Amino acid sequence: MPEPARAMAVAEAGDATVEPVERTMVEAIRLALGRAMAEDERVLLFGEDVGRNGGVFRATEGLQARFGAARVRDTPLSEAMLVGLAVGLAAQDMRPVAEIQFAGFGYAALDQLANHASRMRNRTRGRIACPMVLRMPYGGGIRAPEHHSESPEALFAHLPGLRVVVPSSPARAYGLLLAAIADPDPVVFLEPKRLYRASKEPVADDGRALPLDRCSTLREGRDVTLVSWGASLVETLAAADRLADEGFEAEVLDVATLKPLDLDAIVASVARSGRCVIVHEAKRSVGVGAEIAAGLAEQALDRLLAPIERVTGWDTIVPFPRLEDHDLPSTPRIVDAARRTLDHV
Amino acid sequence: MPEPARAMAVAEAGDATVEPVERTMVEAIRLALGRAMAEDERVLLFGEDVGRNGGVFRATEGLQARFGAARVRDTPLSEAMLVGLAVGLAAQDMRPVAEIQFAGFGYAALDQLANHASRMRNRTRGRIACPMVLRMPYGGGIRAPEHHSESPEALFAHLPGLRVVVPSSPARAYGLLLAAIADPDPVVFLEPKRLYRASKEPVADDGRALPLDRCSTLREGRDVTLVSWGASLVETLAAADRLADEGFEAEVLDVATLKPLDLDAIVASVARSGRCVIVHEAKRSVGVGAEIAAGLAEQALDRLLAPIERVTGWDTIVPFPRLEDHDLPSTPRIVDAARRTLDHV
Amino acid sequence: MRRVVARFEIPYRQLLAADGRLVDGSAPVEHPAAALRTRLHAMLRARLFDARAVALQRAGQLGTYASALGQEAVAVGVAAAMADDDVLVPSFREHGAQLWRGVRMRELFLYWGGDERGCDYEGPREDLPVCIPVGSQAPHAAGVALAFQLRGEARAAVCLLGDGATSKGDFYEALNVAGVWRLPVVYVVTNNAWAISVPRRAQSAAETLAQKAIAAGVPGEQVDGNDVLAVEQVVREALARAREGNGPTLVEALTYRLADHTTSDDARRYRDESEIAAHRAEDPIERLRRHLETTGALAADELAAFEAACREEVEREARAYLATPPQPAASIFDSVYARWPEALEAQRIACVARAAPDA
Amino acid sequence: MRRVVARFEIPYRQLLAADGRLVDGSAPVEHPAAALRTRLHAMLRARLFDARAVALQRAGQLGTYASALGQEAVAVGVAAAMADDDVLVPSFREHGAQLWRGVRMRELFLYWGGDERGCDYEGPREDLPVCIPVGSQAPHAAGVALAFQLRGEARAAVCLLGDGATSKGDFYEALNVAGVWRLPVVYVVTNNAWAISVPRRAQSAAETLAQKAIAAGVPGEQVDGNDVLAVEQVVREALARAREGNGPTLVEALTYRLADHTTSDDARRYRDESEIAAHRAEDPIERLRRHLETTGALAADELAAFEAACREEVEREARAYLATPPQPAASIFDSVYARWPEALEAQRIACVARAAPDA
Ligand SMILES: Cc1ncc(C[n+]2csc(CCOP(=O)(O)OP(=O)(O)O)c2C)c(N)n1
Ligand SMILES: Cc1ncc(C[n+]2csc(CCOP(=O)(O)OP(=O)(O)O)c2C)c(N)n1
Ligand SMILES: [Mg+2]
Ligand SMILES: [Mg+2]
Repeated sequence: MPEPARAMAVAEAGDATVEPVERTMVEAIRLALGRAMAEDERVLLFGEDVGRNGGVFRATEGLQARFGAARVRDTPLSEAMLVGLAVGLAAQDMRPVAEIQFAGFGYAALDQLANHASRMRNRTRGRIACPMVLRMPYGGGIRAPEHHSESPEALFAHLPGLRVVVPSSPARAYGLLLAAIADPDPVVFLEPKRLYRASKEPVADDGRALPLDRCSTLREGRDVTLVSWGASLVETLAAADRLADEGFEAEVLDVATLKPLDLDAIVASVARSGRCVIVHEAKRSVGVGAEIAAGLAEQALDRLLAPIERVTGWDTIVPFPRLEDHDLPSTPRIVDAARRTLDHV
Repeated sequence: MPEPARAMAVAEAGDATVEPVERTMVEAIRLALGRAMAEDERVLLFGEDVGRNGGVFRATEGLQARFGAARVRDTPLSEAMLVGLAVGLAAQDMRPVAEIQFAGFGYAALDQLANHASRMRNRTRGRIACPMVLRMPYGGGIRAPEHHSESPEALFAHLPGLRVVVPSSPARAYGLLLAAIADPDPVVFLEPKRLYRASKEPVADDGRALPLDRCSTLREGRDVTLVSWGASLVETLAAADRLADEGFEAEVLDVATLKPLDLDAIVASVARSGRCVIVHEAKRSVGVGAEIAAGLAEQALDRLLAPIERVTGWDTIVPFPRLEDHDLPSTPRIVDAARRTLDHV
Repeated sequence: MRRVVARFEIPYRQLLAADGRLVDGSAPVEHPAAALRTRLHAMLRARLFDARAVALQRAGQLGTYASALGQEAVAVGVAAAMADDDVLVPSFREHGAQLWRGVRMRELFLYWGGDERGCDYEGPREDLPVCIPVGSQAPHAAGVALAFQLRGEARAAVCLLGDGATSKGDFYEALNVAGVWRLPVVYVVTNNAWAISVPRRAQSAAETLAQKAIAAGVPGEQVDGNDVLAVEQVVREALARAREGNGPTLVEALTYRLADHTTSDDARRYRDESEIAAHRAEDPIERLRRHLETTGALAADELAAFEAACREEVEREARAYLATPPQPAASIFDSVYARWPEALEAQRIACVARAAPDA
Repeated sequence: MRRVVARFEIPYRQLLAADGRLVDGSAPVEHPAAALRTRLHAMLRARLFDARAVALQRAGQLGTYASALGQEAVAVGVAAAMADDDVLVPSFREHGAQLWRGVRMRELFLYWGGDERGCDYEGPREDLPVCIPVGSQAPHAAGVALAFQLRGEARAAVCLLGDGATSKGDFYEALNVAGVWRLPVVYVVTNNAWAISVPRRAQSAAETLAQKAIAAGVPGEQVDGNDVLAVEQVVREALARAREGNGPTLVEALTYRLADHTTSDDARRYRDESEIAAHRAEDPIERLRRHLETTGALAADELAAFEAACREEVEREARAYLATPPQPAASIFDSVYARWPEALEAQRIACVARAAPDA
C-alpha cells in the first residue's frame, strides 16, 4: 500500500474531557462521521444526496461544508457502483464510508459485497484488504412507501468476510460506527431509521469506539432472556417492563454485531434463565434469529426449560404502511411469547 | 391477462406408458425442459450460452434446434437483466425459465428477485403474477475456479414470495423442475452441479411433477435424523451407511424445498429419533440449517435427546479448489456429528 | 492511421414555443382542436390530482408523495401517443400517464396512502404498477415487449424513467437487450434536471441523456418535455417503429421538477429559488393553453368549466379513498403466493389472532 | 422543429498492416528497435506461458484455464503503455499484461491451479487480482482512480474487460461515474468477437463497442487489437489525458479469441473452423515479427533464442508451481478477516482437527 500523500491525523484514543450532550441517533452518527473524517484523512463519505442535502435523513448534514466536496460526495444513482467504488478505494488504503439511502436498495449491491468486498482479503491472502463501511438506514415503522422498510440483515450476515453491525441507541451508534470505520474489514452498518430521532441520550464526542463482536446486556433478569437488536429493542424493553409488572424478570440482550455473533453471551444468559425469546423485524425464515436459536439448540440445549420463541416479521412481503404494524414485532407479541416460555412445563 | 395468440398445448397429467430410462441429472433436467416447452408454448428458455452451445453444462442441449431460437435464446451477458426480463415476461403470462450459469453470478440478480419477482403478486393484489423459474447450477466439488462453487440458497430462502427448490437425483430433478415450471409463483431452482453426471437412475418422461413444499425420506431409521439437500446427500447417505456399520439406524431426509420448509416432516422424524444432524455445503451462519435447527428448538425441543448438530461449510470464503475439500461437509464430519448426538447423555 | 468508423447525431424536437406559437419550421400541429383540448385537460387533471395528493399528505391523510408539478407534458404526451393495448411501465412520478390510461384517482391515492389495492388497477390491467427502486423497471419493459414480439402482437411497451435512473445498470442493460433483439419498447427519460438533490450535470458527463441510446445501437432523441405535442409526436413515431419491428427508441424529454422531490423533501436545501422561477415560465399547461387561445380553439370559459369538473372528480375520489377501510390483517398473507403455503399457516393464524379486536 | 444538438464520431486506429508494413498514413513508429523487440518478446512469452498452462490443464495439473491465444497484442500493448505505478484492474484473460507488469508465472499457475497464493503478487502489489464475475471489476478501477485523484497523484488505473462485459451494468455505471468525476482511468475492451458461445453481434446492436463511451460522455476509440503498437499508442494517449486530469477513455481493441473459451469449452460446438482460420492470418506476433524483419530490426536467430529462454522460464516456473505444497487446511481461515473472530474459533479448531493426518 502506498503511504497516503498527505499526513493523516491519528485518532486520540478517547478524549474523556469532552462533555456528553443529549443527542439523537442521527446526530450521534453525524458526530461519529465528522470525528472519523477529522482524525483520518483517508476517510471519505459518498452516496446519493449525502453532500449539499446532507443525506435524506440528514446523517451527513454539514459534513460537506466542513470537509469539502471531494471528501463528501454525491454519487450518480447506483448502489452497486457505490460499493464497487468502495472496493477500489479500500484497495488503495482509503477508508470509504458509503451510504445507501434505504436498505431496500442495497440488494443491488449484494454482488459487489459477496463477490468482492467480503473476499478481497482472502483471495489475495491479505495483500489487498477492504476496510469499508456501508451505512444503510433499515427497518420499518416510519410509514414509508414500499421498498423503504426492508430489514435485510440476514442476507449480509450469511456472507463470510463481512461484519454486520446494528446500533440501538445514540451512544451505541456513535461508538459502534467509530469502531466500524476503524475496523480493517468491511462492515455493513445498519441504522434503525425508526430510532434516528426517537429519543436522545448523552453522547460525548470522545472518539471512543465501542467493541464490535459483542452483545450487550440492556437489562438484567433471571426468568427469561429476550434477545434483539436495533429498533425492536424498544418493544422488547417495553415487553420486559410488562413482564416485570407480572412479576417476571426479563434479561434483555442487544446483539449489536450480528456477524460474527457473540453466541457465548447469549448462551450464558439463557443458561441462567432457561428461556429465550428472539425478536427481530426481519422476515422469519432463515433470519438471524434462526442462527441464534440454532446456536442455542447446539450449545445450551440442556439448559433450555422451554422451546425457543421467535417474534419476527412474518414470511410475507413487508406490507405497505397501512398494515405494517401487523408485521412488526409488537410488545404484546413479545409478551405473549415470553409468557409461553414461562408457562411451559 | 391476454389469451396467448397461439393455442397452447395442455399438459397431459402423467403419461404412465413412457418407459423409464437410465439418465443423469443433467439429462433429466433437459428432458423436463423439453417436456415443459412441448406442452406449453408459453414456456421459453434463456440465459447465457443456452442456445447453440446448449448451456455450459449442456442442460439445454438440442432444445434450440427443437424449439427454435425465439424460444431458446442466448441473452447478452447480464444476470440482473435476465431476471428483470423474466419479470416482464411473466407479467405477460409467459412462463420464463432463465438460467444463470453459476449461482455465484446470481447475486447480481438478487435485486430483481427481492424487489420485483418475489413481490409482484403481493403488491398488485394478484393482478400481476410472476410464474418464473430461475435455474442455477450451484455448489462445489468440481474443482471449478473461484466464484464458481457458491451455495447461496440461504439468501433466496430468506426472501418472502420465493420458492427455493433443490433436487438430489435425476428423477427428482425431472419431477421437481416440472413442478417448478408449473408453479404459479417464482421458483429459484438450484441444481447441484456436482451431481449433474455423477450417477444415473431410471427416469420416465411421463410429465409427472413431484410435489413441492415436501421433504422426502431417502432412508428410514430410528436412532438419528440426518437432514440435507442437494449434493451433500451423497455424503449424508454414506454417513448413514457407516453408522449402520456401527449399529445405528440413521433416517435421511431430503428437504428438497428449502422455502417454504416442510418442518412438520423433520419434526416428525426428530420426534422419533430425538437426534438431528443437519448437513449443508452453504456457509454455516444464517444458513438454511439454522432455520431447521430453530424450527426444531421451537417445535421439538421436548423430544430432543441431544444438541442439534450442523455440518456445514465454514464461515469462510469458499476456498479455491485446492483446499475446497476442507470446506465441504465430508462423510467423516457427518459421522462425527452423528456420533456426538448418539453419545450425548 | 486514424479514420472515423461511426458517426452519430442526437436530434431535438420542439413544436410549440414557450409563448404557445408554433416554432419556426415546425409542421402545423396535426391534431384537431378537440384532441388538443383533451391533452390540455389531461395535464390539468393530473395537476389537480397532484395538488390534492400533496394537500392530503400535509393533512396527514396520505403517505410520502412524489409530485409531478411542471412535468405533466411528458406523462400526458407519452400516454396520448400510446395505444390502449400497449403496456405502460412507469416509474413513480407519472400519474399523468396513469390517469390518462384509466388508472383511477382513488387507486393512486390508495397506493400513496400505503395500501396495496392501489396497484390493482381496474382499468389498464396489464400496465405495471409504480416502480420505486429507481431504474429497476427497465428490464421489465423489455420482457413485456419480448412477450409481444414472441406472440406476434403489434403492441409495444413504454417505460418511463428519470434522469437519475439513467445512471443505473438496469437501464443500460435493458436498453441493450432491447436493441439487440429489436424489441417493441420505447424508453422515455423524464429529465427534470434533478434526482433528489443531485443535479443532472452531476449525474453524467453525457451532454444529452438521449445519447445513451448510442451505447445500445438504438435511436436516441431529445424533445422539449414541456411541449406536450412534441413529446407525443416523438413517442408516436417511436411506437410506430417499434410496432413495425424496427426496435426500441430512447427519448429524453427535457422538463423541470417544480416541486420538492417528495413531500419528505425540502428542495430549498439544495437549489435556488431563482432557478425554479425561470422554469415556471415554461409551464407546459400554460404553453398549450396559449396555443389554443392563439388559434381560437379554446372558448373563454371552457378551461374553468373543465377545472371545476376535475376538482369535483378529485374530491369525489379523495372521499372514496378516505372512506376505504383498511384491508384486514390477514390480507398481508393473501397474495404473497398464489396460495399461502401450508408450512407457513401457523404464522397467519398467529397474526390474525393478534389482530383480532379483543386480542 | 428538429435540429441536431449533439454529434459524435468513433475513430479507429491502426499502425501495422497484417503484412507488418506501416499502414498508409501512419506516422512512423516512434519506438527504438529494442523497444519493439521487447513487445514482440512479451507477446511470445505470454503465448508460451499460455500454451504451457493449457498443457498442464490437459495433464490434470491445473484447473480450468482461459487461454488468450491470439489476443496477446491487447494485453501487451496495454501493459507497455502503463507506468509502473499505475494500477491494472484485469479481467481473467490478460496474463500478457500481468506478466509484463511483473506477476510471476508461478503465481498465475497457482491461481489457475486453485491456490489463493496465486493472487498474492510479489511484483505489482497494488494491481488487483484476476476478476471472474464478468464486468464487476469496472467500478473497482474507478475507485482506485478516485484514490489517485484525491491524493493528487499522477497515476491512473487501467481496467480490462471483454466484449461480453460491455453488456453488464457495472461497466456502464463505472464508466459513467468515471466520466462525471473525470477520473484517471482507462477502460479497455478486448473485443475478441465471442463471449463463450455468444458472438459479438448478439451482445449488442451497437455498431462499435467504443461508442458505449458516448453514453458516459467520454471519448471512445477503436483500435486494431492485433496491432500491439496501435494499442499501445491509443492507451498511452488515453493515460496521458487521464493523468492530466482530462478524465477517462474507453478503448475497444478488435481481436479474436483463437482458443476455446476455456479448457472446459469446446468452441467447435458453436463456431466454424473457417472463421478461426481467417483470424489466424491476423496473428499479432506474426505481424510485429514481419514488421521487424522488414525494417531489419530482428536478427535471424534472435527470436529462436528468445523463445528458448522463455521456454526455460516457463518450465522452471511450472516446476516451481508443481512443487508448491498446498496451504495447510487452517489457511482457509487465515485471511477471511484481518483476525479470525473469536466467536468463530470453534469452526477453525474443528476443521483443523479433521484435517489432521490421523483424523
Ligand atoms: C435504486 C434506488 N436508489 C435510491 C432510491 C431513492 N430515490 C428515490 S427517487 C431518487 C431520485 C430519482 O431521480 P430521477 O431518476 O431523476 O427521478 P425523479 O425523482 O427526478 O423523478 C432516489 C435517489 C430509489 N428509490 N431507488
Ligand atoms: C457475471 C458473470 N456471468 C457469467 C459468467 C460466466 N462467463 C465467464 S466468461 C463469460 C464470457 C465473457 O465474455 P467476454 O466478456 O467477451 O470475455 P472473454 O471470455 O471473451 O475474454 C461468461 C459468460 C461470469 N464469469 N460472470
Ligand atoms: Mg429527475
Ligand atoms: Mg469476448
